[in-house]
Amino acid sequence: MIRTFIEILRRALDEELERDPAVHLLGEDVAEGGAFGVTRGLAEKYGAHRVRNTPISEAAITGIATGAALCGLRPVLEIMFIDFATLALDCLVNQSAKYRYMSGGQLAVPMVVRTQAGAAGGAAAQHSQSLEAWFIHVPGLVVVAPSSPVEAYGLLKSAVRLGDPVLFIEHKRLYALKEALVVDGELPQIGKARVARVGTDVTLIAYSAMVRNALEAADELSRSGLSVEVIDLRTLLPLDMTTIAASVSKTHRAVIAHEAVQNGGVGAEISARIGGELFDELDAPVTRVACPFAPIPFAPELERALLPGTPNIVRAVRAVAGLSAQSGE
Amino acid sequence: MIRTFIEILRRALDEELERDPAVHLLGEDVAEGGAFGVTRGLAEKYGAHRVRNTPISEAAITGIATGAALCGLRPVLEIMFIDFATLALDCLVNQSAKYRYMSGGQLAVPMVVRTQAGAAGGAAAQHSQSLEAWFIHVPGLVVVAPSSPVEAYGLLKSAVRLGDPVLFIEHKRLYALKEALVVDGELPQIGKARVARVGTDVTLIAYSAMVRNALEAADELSRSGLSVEVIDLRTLLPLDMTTIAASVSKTHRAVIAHEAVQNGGVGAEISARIGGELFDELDAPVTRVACPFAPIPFAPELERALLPGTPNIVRAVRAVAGLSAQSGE
Amino acid sequence: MRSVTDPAVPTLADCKRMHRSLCRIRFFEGQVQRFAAAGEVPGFAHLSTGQEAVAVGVCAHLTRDDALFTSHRGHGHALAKGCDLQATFAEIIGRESGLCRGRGGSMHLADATNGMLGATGVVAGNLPLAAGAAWVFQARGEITVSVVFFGDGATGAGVFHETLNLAMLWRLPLLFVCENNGYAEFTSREEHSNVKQVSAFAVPYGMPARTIDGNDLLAVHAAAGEAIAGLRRGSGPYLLECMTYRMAGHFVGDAQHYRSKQELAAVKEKCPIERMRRHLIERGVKESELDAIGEDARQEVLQAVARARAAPRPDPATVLNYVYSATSLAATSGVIP
Amino acid sequence: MRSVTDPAVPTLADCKRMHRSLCRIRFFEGQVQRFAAAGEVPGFAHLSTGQEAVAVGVCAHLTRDDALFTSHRGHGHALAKGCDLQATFAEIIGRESGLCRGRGGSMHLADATNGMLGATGVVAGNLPLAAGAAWVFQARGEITVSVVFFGDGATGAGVFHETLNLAMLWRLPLLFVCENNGYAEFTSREEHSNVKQVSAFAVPYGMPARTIDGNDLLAVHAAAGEAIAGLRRGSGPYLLECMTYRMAGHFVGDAQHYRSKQELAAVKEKCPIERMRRHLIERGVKESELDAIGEDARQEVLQAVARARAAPRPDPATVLNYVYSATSLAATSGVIP
Ligand SMILES: Cc1ncc(C[n+]2csc(CCOP(=O)(O)OP(=O)(O)O)c2C)c(N)n1
Ligand SMILES: Cc1ncc(C[n+]2csc(CCOP(=O)(O)OP(=O)(O)O)c2C)c(N)n1
Ligand SMILES: [Mg+2]
Ligand SMILES: [Mg+2]
Repeated sequence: MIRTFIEILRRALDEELERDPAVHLLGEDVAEGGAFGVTRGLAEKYGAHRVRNTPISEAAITGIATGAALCGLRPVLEIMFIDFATLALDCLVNQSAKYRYMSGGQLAVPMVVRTQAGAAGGAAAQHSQSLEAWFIHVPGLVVVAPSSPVEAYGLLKSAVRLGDPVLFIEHKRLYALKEALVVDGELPQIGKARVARVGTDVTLIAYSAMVRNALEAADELSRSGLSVEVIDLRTLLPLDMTTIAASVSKTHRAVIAHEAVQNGGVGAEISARIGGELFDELDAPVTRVACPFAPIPFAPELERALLPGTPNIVRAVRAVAGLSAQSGE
Repeated sequence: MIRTFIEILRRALDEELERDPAVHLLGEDVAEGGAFGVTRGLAEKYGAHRVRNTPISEAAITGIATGAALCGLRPVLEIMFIDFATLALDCLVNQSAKYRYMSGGQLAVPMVVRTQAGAAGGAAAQHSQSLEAWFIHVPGLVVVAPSSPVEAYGLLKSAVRLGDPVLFIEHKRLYALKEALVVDGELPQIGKARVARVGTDVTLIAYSAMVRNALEAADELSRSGLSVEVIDLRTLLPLDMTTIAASVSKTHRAVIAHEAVQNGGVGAEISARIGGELFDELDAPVTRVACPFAPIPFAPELERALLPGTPNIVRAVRAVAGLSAQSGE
Repeated sequence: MRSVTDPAVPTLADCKRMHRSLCRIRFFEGQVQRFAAAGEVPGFAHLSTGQEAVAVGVCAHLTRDDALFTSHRGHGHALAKGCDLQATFAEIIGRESGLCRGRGGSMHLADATNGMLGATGVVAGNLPLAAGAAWVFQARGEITVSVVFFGDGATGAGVFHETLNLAMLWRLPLLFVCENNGYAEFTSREEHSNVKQVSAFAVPYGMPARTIDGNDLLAVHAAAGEAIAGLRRGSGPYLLECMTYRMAGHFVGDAQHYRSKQELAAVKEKCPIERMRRHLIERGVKESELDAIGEDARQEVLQAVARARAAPRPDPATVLNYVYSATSLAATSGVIP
Repeated sequence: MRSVTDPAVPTLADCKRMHRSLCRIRFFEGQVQRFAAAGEVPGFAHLSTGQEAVAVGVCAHLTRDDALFTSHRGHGHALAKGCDLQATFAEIIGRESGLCRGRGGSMHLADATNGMLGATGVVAGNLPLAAGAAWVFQARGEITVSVVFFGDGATGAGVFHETLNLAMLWRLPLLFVCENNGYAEFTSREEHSNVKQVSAFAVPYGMPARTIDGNDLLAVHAAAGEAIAGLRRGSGPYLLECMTYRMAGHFVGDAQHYRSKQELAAVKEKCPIERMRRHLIERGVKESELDAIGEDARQEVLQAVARARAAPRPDPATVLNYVYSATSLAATSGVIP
């Protein structure tokens, strides 16, 4: 049946709690459902002991999840906004990500850090960031960014079962989104991208909420006769270059779209990989569609002006395909 | 006269403390000279009040420096290892970097965060990282990474006089390095790169300690008749694309070298910019020389095996120039 | 150093003025709630309804030179510190005439000219910044002080404790004002900590601290006056815990499932405005005069809100302004990065 | 739940055994110092010389099932918890036979099979991890406990306070052991905090805490025994502050300008080994027997060190091992990223 992104996340967590007694949830207000209601009802079902409220102590709760993972639990920690992952970073980067390596393979940290990111509706500078690029720069971490409710369902369950610390990024713009969930038992493999739309002229790479804009843009561009292949990365670390290479070798043109600021963003890495590994395949410069270099402003018209959207993608793809900026000429 | 990197940093700080009473130093053990002796003697000269020891409270001291900067001080904060900047990140990213923007231009945070980075001598996973890439992804910050004692002198003084929060990254491998300091009064402009060696065949871009390896490589390659232009970026944010573009338009080949892990590193952004803006100029793929994707191991032979060095650069440049990997054939 | 005079007991006139500020904040938050519900307030709006006495009682002792930092729940603090009604409301609805030209919003109110140095959306995030401001005043030998407002939930954050330690170690002129409203979002104090009174956290540091009834304006005024006079005399930091109650939800739209009917019913007795009203009547002030004061404040708010709503929206073309200083931009011909 | 027996007063045999462990650690650190000076120890080596009694007195009450976490100054803790001498020294000089195959080094000792769950180079970094381990034991209804060693400087870090709050709120079986040696690097306790006794930080939380003479092995043994028995009974966390003294520099090579001649001269009286020796002699043990115990421990250390130094170095070709689990690598045919 039709479910929102939030409901489908809840179902995935519910099923994992049911499946494996080692799975525990913790975070601020999670027993009350969390700030966005994702965990609503789970404390009642599994006990306040397995769905545990915490104080506002991002550093300590990340450490607690890490220590618990070392001892055999499978903690799923909620960091309410990725903006506050800054407070969890010491533990995530210096401890969680490095434990396996520093211990010479003796110890592992199988945990998931669910967090919520992106700009929408005037959440402003400290509640709207897209900081995933920091985490793909950290050996030992896995970074997942689902693009839809159905994607989130499988990816979250796979993340909970993985043996490494996973940052699972949920975009606030997707939370209210509804989809029909058909469970076929097959869980997606972390590290594999998905071709969301097959095309031949330009490869359009996106992740998280931007995949929807990419598909919108592809639709619109098809009307000007342009066949765009859309890749939903799903996992940002590890990056699935195999899928990207297969597509770019076919289209010889690539555009990368994300909401994070362009400078030092995930798009930079992907562009560098394509430019470095597929140089002879390229008929046009790899182009990035991303946020200009500024904090997210509060006023709606400023937020709108800053954030990249479908029109930016359409323009970029047309340029890469050698068409004039205006469509339908 | 000849001075070490540490002595020259001390002199720059001494002169700035002398010049402007608003300049204050703070950090762990700074009154004792700090872990590396950079600030030795300054507390005796300017008082424990202007060169202030702090507890091990990276979050609070970064906030204190930020609040002090808001009220007219020019704080120079020392974060002993960039690995611990993780603990300062919330304030740096959510407050210091955004204050000017969030206040609509009313308030500014003119401060310098001096920190020490890089791998050397078995400092291991938590004391060896190169995390500059995180900071170039944050609008509002300025990131400086000097490549030599003389460079550090001018860049640090310029940083102290700037109106924005600056992350000033000192590589531990450079600390003992000696150079003659000739003060001509002209301070370098933050945001301008430097052509460290003129060449015609390949553009080799580096920063911090890696500039020395780049120059070494250029020397060696000149013996195989290859003329390499070496660019010392000096400032990673803002990035001086003008200097890069001028060079690449001449050489049509670019290699970027840094110590940080390649994935999501600063080299990704530079490669993406070159590939995007100078596509038609390129005769070869932009190549990155960087650290493979692992934490820094403790054992010397593992550390050596992991870290990129002059031979890696030589190989990369030769490949980009279309020469066989082995030199002197 | 200017000599510091002890805070005078408020005269009847002072009390009426302060009562008026309470009403002003209450009506202001009412308007925020109203227009938030109507979709005119972007983002998250956290109301200070029910906590007005803390803002008014503390700020009564501050000049515009004194620094004030606050949290996500800072509308009342900004108004009490002297921020313009129109500019504050305009900021909250994202207009160019707003305190921060519409760039900051409800959680990032700042007004440099009034010593309102900023609100933050990061719980406990402003505590060390307030210490930094206090450090500057101390370094300059000024009698100016720094004040930071924060909630009880902020005591779970490590930086609160780091700042207590530094403030005491450096003897900073910093007033910590905790508005203990018993909740952090939807979670009650008991689930956040074993420590009932926030003032207890000051004890290990030997920092003077008090817990008072934060809904009693006169109690807040007296305690804050004494604490701030001490700060101005250089006696070091002080932690003032004000027990209060958030009469509205955590943010506009919070369904408050976590609160029982009885609890919500009991709200009215707690109301600091009702209590101040009773106090003034006991001192012989006529109901009618109080109604007039309230009505006058209401009109002032309504007019400011009307002006704010009529104010121009920011020009999208200016979205990249205010990111860097001119000096930083110089080298790059204005293009960063 | 197994029943918990009260810790017995150590017999003379126990005391001799513990005296031997003190000597073992002292000689071990001596070897680290020696080979560090000779350039055979990469990185920073922080010695626990002078602080041995805390490690031995606390770990005497732990089984290998109990979890132990420590700091950058953890050699003694690792040995007291049962880590192999050769493997520990081999780790510190970066050999493949080291506890962590030479990947971790002095600041990152870990030995899963002995419940030594890790040291960290981040001050206070391991406190919440220890709480996480305690949470697991509690969740499983085990009588196992978690112990974390940290220095007095760690109390400046916010996460220490966050962890105190959580440990008490959740009543975790967690023993906080602070080795208060009066210094954080080159800066004395007075310059770090206004709070003299670290145990004072436990008070607001209502957490039981004690400050004891950490150089008196029997005092440590008694206090730790009582605290740990309480933890096993489910009475919640405990903070034990052990006053001690770092007889060596902060790290090997520290010139210690910050310490006066007199202070350094006074070190010998503080020495926990001298004191234990005096105690045993008072109890009638012969000097010669104690010398023999010391010599025996010394030989054991020397042989282990010799084996470690003869052990093979890690193969550079394996440098990318142990970064990810097999499942994470599966999708990417072993190439990450
Ligand atoms: C570091 C951080 N973590 C989490 C949040 C989400 N959050 C916003 S307000 C709040 C509760 C704050 O409670 P309290 O400090 O008591 O202030 P109150 O809302 O009661 O005024 C939380 C958890 C945040 N803003 N910052
Ligand atoms: C977060 C962090 N900040 C700074 C440092 C650098 N540092 C290493 S040890 C040390 C002093 C620690 O003092 P204490 O906790 O008392 O332990 P001790 O060395 O006295 O055993 C410092 C500041 C660090 N390792 N981690
Ligand atoms: Mg509260
Ligand atoms: Mg110490």
